[in-house]
Amino acid sequence: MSLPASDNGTLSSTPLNFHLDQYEGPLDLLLDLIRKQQIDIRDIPIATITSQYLAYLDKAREMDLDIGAEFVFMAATLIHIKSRMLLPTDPALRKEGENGEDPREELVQRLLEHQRFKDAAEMLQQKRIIEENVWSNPQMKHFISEEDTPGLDVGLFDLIKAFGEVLERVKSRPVYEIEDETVSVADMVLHVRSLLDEAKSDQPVFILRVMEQQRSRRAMICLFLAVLEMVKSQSVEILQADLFGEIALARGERFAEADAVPPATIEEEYK
Amino acid sequence: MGFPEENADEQPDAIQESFSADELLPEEPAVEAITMEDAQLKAVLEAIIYVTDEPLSLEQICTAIEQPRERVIELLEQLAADYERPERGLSIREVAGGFKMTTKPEHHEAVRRFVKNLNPPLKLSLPALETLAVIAYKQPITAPEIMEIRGVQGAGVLKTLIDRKLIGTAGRKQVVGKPILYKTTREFLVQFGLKDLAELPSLKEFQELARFDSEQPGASEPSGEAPRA
Amino acid sequence: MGFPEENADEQPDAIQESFSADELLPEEPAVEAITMEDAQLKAVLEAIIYVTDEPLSLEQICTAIEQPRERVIELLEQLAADYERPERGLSIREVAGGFKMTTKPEHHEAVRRFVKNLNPPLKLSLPALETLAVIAYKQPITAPEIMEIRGVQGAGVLKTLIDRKLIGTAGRKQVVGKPILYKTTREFLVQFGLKDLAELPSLKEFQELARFDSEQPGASEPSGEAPRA
Repeated sequence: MSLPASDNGTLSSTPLNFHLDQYEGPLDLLLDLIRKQQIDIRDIPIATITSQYLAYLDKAREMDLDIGAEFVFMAATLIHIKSRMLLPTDPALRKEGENGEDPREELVQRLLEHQRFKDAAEMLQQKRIIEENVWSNPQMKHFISEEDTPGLDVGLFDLIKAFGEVLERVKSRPVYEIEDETVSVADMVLHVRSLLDEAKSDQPVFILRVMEQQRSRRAMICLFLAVLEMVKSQSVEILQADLFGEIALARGERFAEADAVPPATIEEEYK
Repeated sequence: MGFPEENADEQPDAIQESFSADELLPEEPAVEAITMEDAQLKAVLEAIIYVTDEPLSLEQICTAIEQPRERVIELLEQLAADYERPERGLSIREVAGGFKMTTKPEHHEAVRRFVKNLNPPLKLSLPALETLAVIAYKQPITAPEIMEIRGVQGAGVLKTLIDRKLIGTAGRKQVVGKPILYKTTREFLVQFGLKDLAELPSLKEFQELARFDSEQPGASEPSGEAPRA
Repeated sequence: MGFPEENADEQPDAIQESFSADELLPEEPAVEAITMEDAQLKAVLEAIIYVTDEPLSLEQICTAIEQPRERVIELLEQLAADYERPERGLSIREVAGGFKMTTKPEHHEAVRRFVKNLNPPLKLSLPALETLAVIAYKQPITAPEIMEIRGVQGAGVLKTLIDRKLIGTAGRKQVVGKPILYKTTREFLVQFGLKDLAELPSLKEFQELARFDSEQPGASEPSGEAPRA
């Protein structure tokens, strides 16, 4: 292989035009060295390539670039191959096969495979370019009835993503926690109000579920009394969809009037 | 096999297949030439009418294909006539001062039926998706616990998920009020292409993916960005 | 005058005109019979392919128009061939195991101006495309295996590919650590306009190309960037 730029290892002293951060991995770098110098991939001048590769690593270090462990590992591999190439071939081995195994073979195979995937990536890119130049204008919307509510097209990773987001939210949520031992009926009135505020106007808040979230007897009693107060003042209504069904709260006629049940008054009454 | 004869005469166009043999078709349909240039123009005309939702005005078309008005009208008439043939399910109609592609009304019923029977991909609202996610990873779990984790009320979505057969009940929790426990179903596994629940990716795995992904927002800019054409 | 002769010959031979009609019309277009019923079916076929947003599978079509498979295939072939003619601006293509109507790429310049919602460019970096290629050819495959082949550390751009719905999971590999297996999705086929995975050229074909490339003088690019298409 005649290389105009190469005269046996001194090439490493000629700084190649590296963009130091452009290589995704050592295979990328090696392929680029090979391609730039029009080297036959099946007959790599391993000494030259090794010194160029090491020069690259040096340069990267000079520039304080983060060199991944895989680059260092490849350097070791190259040096190892180079040393095996330098060893005189065992005459005994030569009798058996033609040349014995080429120490470069495994590396060549990996490089070839890497090149194939680069080519495959390029092929995909070209296919994508075609797709970016054609358009479709489906008219499904005219034939879908109103009641089919649109939603997300959901896959497995949407599920885990949603779960992650919920957990994130838990972390960042300001905790509206009532100190159990100091909780008052007035606190609970506010709590129930806020629950009804959060709920959509047509969605009931089930008493039982709110009750379950309370962590002390005192809190439960306060909640119960608060609900009674709010019913009395017509800020909430009690609903029961069917006999023995869950009891729910809904906004009452005077829900909007924030002071229908002035907290201070209640506070007084229950002292 | 009788295709009505009169249709043959209506067709002004050479390229359409006229059908039928000797006996059935004594009157030779008039054959009209179409030049390569006309073909190109008609093709572009068809494509732009297809992609545009709003009716395309004559002026817009003239500008687009750089042709005089008369030529465009002629081409449009040819195109519309091609579409009127009974074996075409679409038509190009003049509405509101422009040209628009639509399905032919006589096939609306068939199309509507078809669309209705399409198996839609699993679609869920965001609250439903979140609720399903919480159930999938924390099952069995009660409604109050789900609300606690999600930090919002949302009894409605449980019913949606049950209706879709994605979740089912798993007995009751032995606490005050004996709330119902929910779990995911077999249908859930089928929908998400899972053999069993162990195949669900863990949150840790997911976060690792994000961490290693150099192209995720926040991560360093990847090198060698692919050129765009 | 003169619509190119070969177009006439392409028409399947239903009932060929057996006599040469006229001196003036040496290139008689081959005449094809179409029954009223076929016309109806083709019309409905065209209408439903036009309206649906996802590629329609043969099975869906068979069910919709209540016709046996062979008949539907025949009709689809006819329809697709009609659309392939140069004076048509649309085409019916087989994508992701189904049939889909799109504009033809050769008219992209004219069409682009009329498209409101331009296809968002997929914006995948070269490393992302390479990872996608590895998954496409080696699926199902785990993240460590992908790293091994690509000779890089880190799971790379998997999350980006997941977010774009180009890859999904395919269970877990039964080895230590039970790593997640990845595969390409239907959306991958749609986005890259592939009929199915078998349509991908074999890796061996790339090897031939690679060897050829390395012998090309001046084929080298001074950087690791993707060769421009």
